[in-house]
Amino acid sequence: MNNTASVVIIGGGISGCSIAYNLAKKGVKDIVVIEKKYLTSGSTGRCGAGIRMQWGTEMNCRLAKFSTEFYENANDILEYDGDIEFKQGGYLIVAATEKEDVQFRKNVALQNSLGIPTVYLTPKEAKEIIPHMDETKIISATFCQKDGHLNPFHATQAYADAAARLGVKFMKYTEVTGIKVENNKIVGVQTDKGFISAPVVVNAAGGYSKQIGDMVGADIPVYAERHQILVTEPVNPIQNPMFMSFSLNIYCQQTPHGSFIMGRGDANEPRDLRVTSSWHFLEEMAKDCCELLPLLKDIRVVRQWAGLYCMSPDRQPIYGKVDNVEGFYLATGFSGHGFMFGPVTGVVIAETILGEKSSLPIDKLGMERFAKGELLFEPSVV
Amino acid sequence: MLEKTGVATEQDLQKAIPSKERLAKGPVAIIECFQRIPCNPCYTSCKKGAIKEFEDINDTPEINVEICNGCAVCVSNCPGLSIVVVDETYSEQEALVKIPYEFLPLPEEGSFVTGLDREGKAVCRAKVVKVLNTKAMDRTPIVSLAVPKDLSMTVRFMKLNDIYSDNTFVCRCEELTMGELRELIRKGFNTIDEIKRISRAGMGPCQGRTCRQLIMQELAAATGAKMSEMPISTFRPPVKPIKLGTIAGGADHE
Amino acid sequence: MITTELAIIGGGPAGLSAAISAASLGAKVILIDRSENLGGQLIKQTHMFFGSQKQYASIRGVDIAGILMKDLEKYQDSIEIMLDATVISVYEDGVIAVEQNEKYIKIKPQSIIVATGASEKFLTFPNNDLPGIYGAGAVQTLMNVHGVAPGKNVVMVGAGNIGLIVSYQLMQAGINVKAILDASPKIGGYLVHASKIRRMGIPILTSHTVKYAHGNNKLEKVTLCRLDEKWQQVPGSEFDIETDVLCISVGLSPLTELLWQQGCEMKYVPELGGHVPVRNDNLETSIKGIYVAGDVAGVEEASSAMVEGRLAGLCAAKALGYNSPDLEDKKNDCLEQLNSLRSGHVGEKIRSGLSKVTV
Amino acid sequence: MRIEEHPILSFNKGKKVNFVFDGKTYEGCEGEPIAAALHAAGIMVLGHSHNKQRPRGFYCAIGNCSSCLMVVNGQPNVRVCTEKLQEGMVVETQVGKGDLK
Repeated sequence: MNNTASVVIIGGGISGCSIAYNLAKKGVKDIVVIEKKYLTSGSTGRCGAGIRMQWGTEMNCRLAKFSTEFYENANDILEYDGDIEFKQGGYLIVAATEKEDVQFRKNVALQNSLGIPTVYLTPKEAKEIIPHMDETKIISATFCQKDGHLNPFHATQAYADAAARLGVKFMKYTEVTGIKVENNKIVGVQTDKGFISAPVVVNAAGGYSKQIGDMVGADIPVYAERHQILVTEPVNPIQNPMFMSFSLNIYCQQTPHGSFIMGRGDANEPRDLRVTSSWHFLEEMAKDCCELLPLLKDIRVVRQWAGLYCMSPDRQPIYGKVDNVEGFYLATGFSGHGFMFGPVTGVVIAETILGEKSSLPIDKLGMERFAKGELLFEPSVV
Repeated sequence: MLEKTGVATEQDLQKAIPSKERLAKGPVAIIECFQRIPCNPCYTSCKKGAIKEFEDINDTPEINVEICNGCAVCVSNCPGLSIVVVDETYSEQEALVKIPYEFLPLPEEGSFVTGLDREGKAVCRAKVVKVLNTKAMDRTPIVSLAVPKDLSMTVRFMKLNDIYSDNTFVCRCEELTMGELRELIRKGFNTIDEIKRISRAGMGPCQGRTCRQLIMQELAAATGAKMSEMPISTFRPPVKPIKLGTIAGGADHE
Repeated sequence: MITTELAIIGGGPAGLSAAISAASLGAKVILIDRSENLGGQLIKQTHMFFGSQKQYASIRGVDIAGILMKDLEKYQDSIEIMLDATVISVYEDGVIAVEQNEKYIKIKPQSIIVATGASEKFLTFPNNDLPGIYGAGAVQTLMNVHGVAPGKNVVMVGAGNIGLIVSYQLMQAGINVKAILDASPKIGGYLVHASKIRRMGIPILTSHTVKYAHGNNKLEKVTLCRLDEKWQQVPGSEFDIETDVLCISVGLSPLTELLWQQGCEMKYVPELGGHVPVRNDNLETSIKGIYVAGDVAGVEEASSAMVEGRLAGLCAAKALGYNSPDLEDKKNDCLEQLNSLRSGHVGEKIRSGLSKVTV
Repeated sequence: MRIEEHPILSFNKGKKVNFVFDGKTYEGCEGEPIAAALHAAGIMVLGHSHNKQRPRGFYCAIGNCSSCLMVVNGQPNVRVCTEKLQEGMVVETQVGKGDLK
């Protein structure tokens, strides 16, 4: 193993691999990515892997637009010999309450002003897009054709392969056991396979980023929350866009492979590191799905699983430095959107580490916002 | 021996195969032409001047491998089809062998074929990386095959049907073949979880019942890991596919 | 949600025996099986069993199933039987989710005996997915349960007991067995079974394997070849046999999904067929209240599965608070029977495997 | 082909019923798996794999392996090795991954 590195990235998910790639592309040598298990074994490999530009704040719209445009060309940019399976079938986000409807009208205006081609739809128009939905359950909907879905394993692998070609070393099945800090400066990372001295450490550990923060005494205001998903047997294509509702708490997408993936958030889920599955989720999901998308009652569930959301107080990412620990950088707190923010994360963390001016509007996403009480408000999250 | 069997002997080949050092530098032409016959297009076609001028039209070619950059122009010009280009820098585990292939149908880029040795014996599964068929090549297309590195000096031809393993199924549901599995292992996907995620093997409706053990056996054989110490993929509910409507109905009844 | 004291998953020889012995002590039992009748693999066995009288020696498997079912009837007040019912998961809170005839049912038991048996291993060779290439269990089900021939000619892969027995059963059903092959240099099954086969003129080709299967839409021909002492294919030794069925019987792996889901401690023990649960002498796993019996605990013969079932049933009932004056004697009798079934040369592998997972 | 005579077993089959497979009418026994009835009629190719369109028969016969998915009465992805035959059933070879209707 390498005993020294210029940058150690903790976490081999989409964020860690994207950061590694972007740093290496900017000419940084001796980058090491440490992953406790295998690439994507944490939240990335367990996520719904949808990506949308339909947000309620300008910042998130811009960041998501950047990610979408990147994923559109990722196979070529990253010279991947596989396929990240990006399918732009759109997101149909339905409003089931008056409040949502009002918000959605505002969202569409904002999105259109930023060049995002979202349209506002009546229930009847929405049904034309997903013919098997029960449109009587909704008030209106918004649709953006450019939103979509991709394969999280291949997307991450594409970043990792490209990074490896640029010299990045990946240490799989390696666990970080401690981080050495001297005079408020990062000195290196202790792992179960030995010590790596490095002046810069990036915490991209997803659900485990709180524990990594604790190793340097940085109290990151995040917690891990279990989220569950199920996947069905494949069938021939019948649903192009992602179907999503904030108030009904459901997202449901048919992947290019043909299987349906659906999941939901639940604030009552355990806030520990458990990734077990429950029958409660299976039942509630089945029930709601059969009501909203009745045709799916005849499709069979083949698997259910769970992953961790890394929740921040305002459900927005936390990017950048930590006061009092020089060389320690955060890419965490994604609150369920880490996968779609992957391309953004790589760029902005690489720029921050290299002291460059940020090319994306992330100035409000630093740790300091919590001390100042300047939380961000995003109306459109699950 | 060559005269008797038509197959070059090791002794013959010694003359044709460049040093390890040269091979490590990049693509190079390998000219397996050992008999004096009146023929010189290799020399005349080489724009680099890598092939020494023939004093006598019957000379066998002498190549200066330090000048040759493996451009492969000679490959489609050699009437005896005795030239291949080998690139051992293609990837960590694989070498590229560029062969002339004058048959139809041409293989498709990205497909797998069977790599044959000088006796036409199947020796490996090979991936068709590129098929070049320009006008200048005048109906002698060049097929670039990715083969295991240790077979770069063995594979000299191909046949289209992938008898090695394209139809040896490890995972019936997602149709992962043994060849694809070995390819993934070669690329460094060294645990069953990694293979499952990148290939979907084990994610099908049978829930890994047919493939799990086979993948683990192949991993053990390839990596030397012990089955007993190998991490195993997660066993997720439900054990048998069940309709959403059935689950929804059951919950209603209570 | 249905509640019960003991849920037994799997109604084969182990599960049936467990239900009978647990109910005999008074426990309330739900016995769940995914097929339409109880008996598991027993109902496909036309041959007479080995062992001793206590394990129904010299009675045919199919008839043993009948005997066990009769015993079960004695306890019909305490045993609820769910057929055509598949356990789709056991969740972390101990809730069992079951699908029965497109109905979704939840059961919350106090204890569980997992007796799910084993599934067949698969083999790799080109065209191994052609129609006509079947698992031995599938062939048995088709011909002995449903009375339908799998084809006209069969080549059997595997000369273990299952391969030998199924070959014999095929001949009984009027289907021609062309050859039995096995990669191992020695016949793995009982030699008496092998001799029975040989007497009918069927060759047993040890140190042979399948190299290739041929056929357009279904199996037409197989290419076999010889293996040397290092189990490597001998070049030039290939030969073809025309056949419409290739039956694969290369071993079983314990069906342990539900145990993994519960987080039971598992160990890879090749002698027992793969990953098996760590268990104590009472057949209780590392998770309290979860017991195992039969092939899921390690692939063996049906005789020992029945005894293990009986033992697990007794232990589970005892832990639920049931007792009888002769309970200890009954338990010891089971242990003695298991010891005797596993004694001797052929039990060596099993003994060695069990020593690695019994705590 | 059905086994008419057996030295050990006797088969108590259900009553004869008709079913349709890919447009042709066949006879089977009520309650037996659809795959058994098809085999009795000499039909071994039950489906085709999704990507490579390879013919597939059944392999495990007990609902484990997913090799025998067919369309039964309009419903896709039915495992015919365990699905019981009933009078008038319409069984079809499944094309691709099956259509939800």
